Amino acid sequence: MIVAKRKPLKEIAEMIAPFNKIAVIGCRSCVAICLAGGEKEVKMLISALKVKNKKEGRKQEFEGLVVERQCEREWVKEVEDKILGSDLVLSMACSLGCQTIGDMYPQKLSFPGLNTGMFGVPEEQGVWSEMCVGCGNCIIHTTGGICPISRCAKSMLNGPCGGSANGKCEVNLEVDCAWTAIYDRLKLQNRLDLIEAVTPAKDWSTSHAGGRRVYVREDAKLVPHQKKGREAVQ
Amino acid sequence: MIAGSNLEKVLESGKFAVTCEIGPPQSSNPEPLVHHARMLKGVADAFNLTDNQTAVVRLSSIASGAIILREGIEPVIQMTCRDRNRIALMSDLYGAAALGVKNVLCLTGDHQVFGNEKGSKNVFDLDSITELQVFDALRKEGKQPGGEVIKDPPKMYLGCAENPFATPYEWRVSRLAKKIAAGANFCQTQCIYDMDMFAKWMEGVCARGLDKKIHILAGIMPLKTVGAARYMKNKVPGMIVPDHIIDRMKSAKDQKEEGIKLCIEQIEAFKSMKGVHGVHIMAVAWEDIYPRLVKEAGLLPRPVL
Amino acid sequence: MAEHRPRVVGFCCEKHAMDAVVLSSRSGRKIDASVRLVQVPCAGRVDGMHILRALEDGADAVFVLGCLEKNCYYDTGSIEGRKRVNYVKSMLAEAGVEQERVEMFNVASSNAWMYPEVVSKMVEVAKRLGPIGRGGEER
Amino acid sequence: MNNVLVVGGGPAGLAAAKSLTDRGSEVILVEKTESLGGMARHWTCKGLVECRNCGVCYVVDRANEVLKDPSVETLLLSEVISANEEGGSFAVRIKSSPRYVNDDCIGCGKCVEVCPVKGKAIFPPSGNGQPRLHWIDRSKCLHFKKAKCDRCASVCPTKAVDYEDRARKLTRKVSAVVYATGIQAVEACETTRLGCGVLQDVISSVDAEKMLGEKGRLTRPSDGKPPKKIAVVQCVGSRTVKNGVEYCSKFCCKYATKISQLLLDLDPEVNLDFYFMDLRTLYEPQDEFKTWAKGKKTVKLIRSMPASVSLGADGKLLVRSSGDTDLEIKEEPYDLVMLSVGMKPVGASEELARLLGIKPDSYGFAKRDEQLEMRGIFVAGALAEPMDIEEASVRAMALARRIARPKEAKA
Amino acid sequence: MKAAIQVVICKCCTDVPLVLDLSRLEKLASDSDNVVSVAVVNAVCDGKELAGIVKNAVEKEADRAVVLACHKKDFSPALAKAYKRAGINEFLVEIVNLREEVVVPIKDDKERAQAKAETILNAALARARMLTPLERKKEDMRTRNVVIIGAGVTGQAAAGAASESGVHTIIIEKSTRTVKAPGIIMSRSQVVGAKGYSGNYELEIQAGEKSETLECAAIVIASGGGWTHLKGPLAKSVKDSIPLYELFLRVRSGPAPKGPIVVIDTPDPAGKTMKTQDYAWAAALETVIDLKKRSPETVVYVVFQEMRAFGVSELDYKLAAEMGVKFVRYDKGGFPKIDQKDPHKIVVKDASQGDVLSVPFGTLAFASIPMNESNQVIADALRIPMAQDGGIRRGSLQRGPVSTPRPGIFVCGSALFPKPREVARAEGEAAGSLAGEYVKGGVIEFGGSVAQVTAEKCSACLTCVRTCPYEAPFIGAASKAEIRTQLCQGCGVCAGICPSKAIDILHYTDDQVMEQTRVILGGDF
Repeated sequence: MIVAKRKPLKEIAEMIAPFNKIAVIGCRSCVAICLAGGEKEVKMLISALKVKNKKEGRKQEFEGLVVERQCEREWVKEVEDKILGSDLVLSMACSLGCQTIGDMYPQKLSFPGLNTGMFGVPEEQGVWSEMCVGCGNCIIHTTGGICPISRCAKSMLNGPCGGSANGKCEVNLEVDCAWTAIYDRLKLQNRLDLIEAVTPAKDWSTSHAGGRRVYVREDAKLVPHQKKGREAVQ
Repeated sequence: MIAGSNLEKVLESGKFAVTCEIGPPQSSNPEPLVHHARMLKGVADAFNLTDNQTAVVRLSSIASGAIILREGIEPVIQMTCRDRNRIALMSDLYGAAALGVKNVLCLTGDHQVFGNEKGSKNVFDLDSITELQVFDALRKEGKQPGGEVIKDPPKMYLGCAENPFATPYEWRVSRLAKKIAAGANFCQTQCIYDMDMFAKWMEGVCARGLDKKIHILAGIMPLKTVGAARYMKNKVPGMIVPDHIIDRMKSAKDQKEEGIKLCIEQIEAFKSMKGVHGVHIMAVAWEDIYPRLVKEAGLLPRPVL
Repeated sequence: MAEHRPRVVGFCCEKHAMDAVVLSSRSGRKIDASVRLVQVPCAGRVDGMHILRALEDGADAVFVLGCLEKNCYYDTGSIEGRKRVNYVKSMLAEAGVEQERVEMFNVASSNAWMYPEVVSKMVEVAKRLGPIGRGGEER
Repeated sequence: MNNVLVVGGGPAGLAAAKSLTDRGSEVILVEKTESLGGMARHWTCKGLVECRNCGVCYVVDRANEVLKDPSVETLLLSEVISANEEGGSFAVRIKSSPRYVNDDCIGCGKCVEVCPVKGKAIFPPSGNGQPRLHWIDRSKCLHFKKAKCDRCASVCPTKAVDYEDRARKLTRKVSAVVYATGIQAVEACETTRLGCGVLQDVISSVDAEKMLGEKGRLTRPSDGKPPKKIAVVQCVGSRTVKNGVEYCSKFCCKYATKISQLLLDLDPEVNLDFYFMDLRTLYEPQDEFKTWAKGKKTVKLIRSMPASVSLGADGKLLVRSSGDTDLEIKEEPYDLVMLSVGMKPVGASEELARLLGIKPDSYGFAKRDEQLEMRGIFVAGALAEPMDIEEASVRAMALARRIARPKEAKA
Repeated sequence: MKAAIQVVICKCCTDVPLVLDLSRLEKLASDSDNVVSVAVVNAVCDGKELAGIVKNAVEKEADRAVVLACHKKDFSPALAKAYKRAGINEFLVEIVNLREEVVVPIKDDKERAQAKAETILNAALARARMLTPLERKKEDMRTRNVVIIGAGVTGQAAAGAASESGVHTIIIEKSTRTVKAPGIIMSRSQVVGAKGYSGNYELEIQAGEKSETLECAAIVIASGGGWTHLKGPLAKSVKDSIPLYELFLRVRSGPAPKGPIVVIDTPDPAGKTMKTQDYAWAAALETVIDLKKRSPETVVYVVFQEMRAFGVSELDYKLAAEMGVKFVRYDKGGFPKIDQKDPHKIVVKDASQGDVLSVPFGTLAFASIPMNESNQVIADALRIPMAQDGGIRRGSLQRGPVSTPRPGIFVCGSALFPKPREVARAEGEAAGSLAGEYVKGGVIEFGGSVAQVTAEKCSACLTCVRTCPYEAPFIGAASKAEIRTQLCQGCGVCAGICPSKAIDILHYTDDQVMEQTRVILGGDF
């Protein structure tokens, strides 16, 4: 899932300082699950901001909302009036949600309340770690199911580098060396031959390097004839 | 002959090669390089010029190479994948060749967090091995990975590094094999303090007959103080410094001298070690020690071929 | 207006904490009148939101009173409670509001002196720091 | 009929009463003093943030449960004066002394303030004893002398003082007797060499427990200042031939180590030296206390029995002792010395015990006795042998089951 | 339905009026919304008066009540019962502790005490308006089985005690030993899994090769300690060491143990896997004394870290010393080792004298007990917490000295930590009878103030599942969190942490708690 983290209150406060009517909008999917932008965090943020304002003798109006998935227009639409009724939207979703609102209401300001971090998994309650960078061309079937691109600091395809000591990464001794992990896993599965050969230079064109990616499913896409209202003519 | 570099000649002729490392200055002033070049003429068969080592910004390795070439000594250009994608790497390779450089050492590169530009974005489009592969394809068929075939491909003598002291140890021989397969002609190892462990690695290398396919230059780094030794042991990941070395440095009355003695003993050992075809000396910020080291190790004069 | 009277709210677990409150009272101990307790089944029920809301609604200081850790009736409740309180403290710090306004305390049913001490500690904090910002007068 | 007489309202008595009523018996609980909780009611909870399993709260909780329990008749300030065995059951006569304070008491303590008697004649229940009702000691109270003093009555906000309260004699028929008269501290003052009773700032562990339980702090009796350097001395009055008892009182190490930890929690600055012969911490087989002590710079464990405590300059206490292994004598100054006193059983030699046929050993312990139990007489708690709160409670629970079990199962 | 509140003000036998102006409280109450009746009584804890106010509530058609009195615990059961009989839901009776929270501790400042009383009354009214009726549910236990894990001293005692409550006892024993104890005994069996909740558990039992399921209502863990073989460093070098009880038997009934004899605790520097059996010393001392009595010439050493001769066994300690038993204390510095040259010599540094001894031995007995490894299997199977040292972790003492955090699962004996036989037996009996009494009734009560999920809010993030100490929440077929009400204890940890605010604790919902706080802070201080 997408893992995000609340921006420091100070930064948020500075961001929203000039505005009076603020709609704080959370999201019930990824960011709720990683305890960053669910209803609870929205409510706590508002409370904390109000306390801060109280301390500084400032007045701001907050409205807390949560949508099912902020990255989808239909869900955002449900709170349209609140958005239009506010001076500023503080999105407590990942930047996808924040941008979706921005795209839907270009005249409105939509600010990010979270820092969107990574595609990660919960290692345990309260601990998340990165597992994928979305390179658009998955090869983990050849690396024992461990992604070297996201889990190796140098995204090596023929690791481990010379900095791997005791199975840890030189860049952060807390973190496991992805390539040592790959080696151990393949050894366990008796598939070391997979990395005996040189893995050639990766084709990054499927990744962000190839420009903003747009995936299309023609069979799912609606043709103008299927569309309703103004969408049909646009 | 692939590139016809001096280093290549020495190694192919079966002589015991010597390479030394020169760190380019942290400025645009070429003087230090010129100074070293003059001082070190005839001390080694070729000199490595590091590429922003430990991610500290320095005068570019290719420019440095060109400068010492002018002084009449042979460079080994180090090229890391940290700061350049394959386009930049190839174009720099062409440029280096055009300037008369004949040896290139392919490295992945230290992560930027160790350097003085922690906020920079790394590239790592390639890693050391794919870099070798790309350069090898270029020199052989002038073929770029994108498919483009060029005229007058650069003729380069390709080197790699390997660290026998990084985990998983049992994979390190295979990794060398990969580098050979990718086109490496010579290999300069991580600096060695644990001779037994290195010997074990070499056995593995020879057992797979890799010593026939690549020239291994054993890495040596003279220690100035016991503090340096301790730092290597504790702070540098993938570096093993046995306690007896530390004790020896500690108990020595002149640690500097002891460090030098140690190096010379090591070189002696390497001379007779199966599969070791030379040494690569890295005296970081201590370049003026090279002449003495090489002399006392009985490696002078250097062959002229 | 009259000098400000400290406003302290305490979230108090029904188990040991409440017993301790009662014991302290029954052993003739006096407490400051500035404290109002809100009973919860367990310190683990307290949500950071409740604490922040209390501050928002005009509390000068808020405390959570639970069982001793490792003797919590609900096993892990008072540990959870402490974690929540610490998270709120960190938020307050980010917001530039005094952290001491929020505290977690643990007490056993047989401890008569702790509650009065908790009260005087929090009342002292409330007196020292006064209402949060000018919001104080708006009540 | 399944009535049980429980003699003694300490941990064992309470646990027994509680589990008996759980199993449907009616209980008459007779406690000599003014409140329930036994020795444990004087004791302090040893935890500040984390529980240290001292078990004190458990006793207080039980006491409250028992007081609320409709099937327990709790008689405080009472004594069993006779028990006649007749055909598998006992006719017991109980003398219940007047308290002179009724349930309206809210424990505000105004009465104590105004009581003119030196050392007072009206008292709150000691420690955490339950119920929290004050009581008057007739022998001291002036009302019952010529003076006819009634100050406490006149200030009592709830008019809870009742001089008309009268002693009562009750007779009850019970099928079994639980005898749990418990323990008392070995009088530490017998060991004057350690300054107890001579030097003000040498206190017994019982004093320490009381002080901590009341104020949550230890202070020097002499000047009321918080001590910065404390010595804890183990095995005072235990494991000794003269000035005490020969056996090991078992739980001193437990409470003393936990008190030490509490003191450090309350004030991390405090320096604490722990003098002991063997460290017999209960339920800490891996020497958790030693590990804890190692982690604290301010705590020293000294395996040695101090020879003497004497008064030094500026009111400091000088503890003479031979060091851990080296045998040279050292003298160390302290602000406060706590003597961990041992325990001795009480009540096994009382008339009632004799009537029931309970035979104490030379130390006054009354071991579990199958014959007695067949007759329906059960000895519970530390009267049987030294034990801590937890063990006393658990054993009492087990014993309650033996009482309540159907007759045929007993045979 | 519109709330109709009855307010009851208890004088707590004349306490309250001393400090508070009741008429003002009465007025405040009667002027508040939804209040249909205000009654002032002398003591709600008095049966007659209670009957009176309940009658009044019914007459005034109140559907809920706010009672200002004293400590809930002291009278709420009776109160709840009375109102319930009159058809007023027990969860709609809100109790305010006027006495211990206001009157007594603040009686010297009447004005502020009054203010506080009035605020908390208002808050209580606000809360009362929001309360909803709740029901405690009942469920029959499908069986009257009490499963006892372990057939040792403790287990047998537990079985005996439980059986007396007229329940069926089933002992699950890992070994092949057969014992005399009431009920069925399944030997060579182990509990490997459990479904359900206290009252209706379904255990998965591995009996030899075949596995079967067993329904039960309560469980007593009496797995005991592991009197197995010597572990730790010494084990490697010593071949023929025997546990203490073995020595005990040999002394009693032969073959006479070969001298010299060394009794030693477990020198395990890690101290992790082994526990020095505190009480083993009592037995050890008895044994060596017995031995000395029989053959005074045999040389006997007792090597230990800490001589835990508790209670009266201190006297044996003395006696043994007088009889010539040599006691050697070592400390963490100088763990005993086996002499490299002579495998029948122990080298140990005497901590009190400081010199190194070389002690020859013919028999080496160890007075120590490892934690039972099967504790882990049991804890995994029943999903209950363990202590770091490998014992089963006891729950809060408030639940009793032989209870796990889970109601209906009891633990006793050396499964907690090493115990002497008598204590272990006592604990077994205690746990057994508690289990028996629990099952006897045959009915489990649950529900009421428990967790409740608002499905449409739930993101199925598993936070509640991971955090709940009782594993009451689970992700149901609809991929939304659901609560196994029978497991829920109503602590609210889940509600407090749910990132989507999808869980609430009935009777302590966020709204109720925050409204109460809001009203309190709206009032005077």
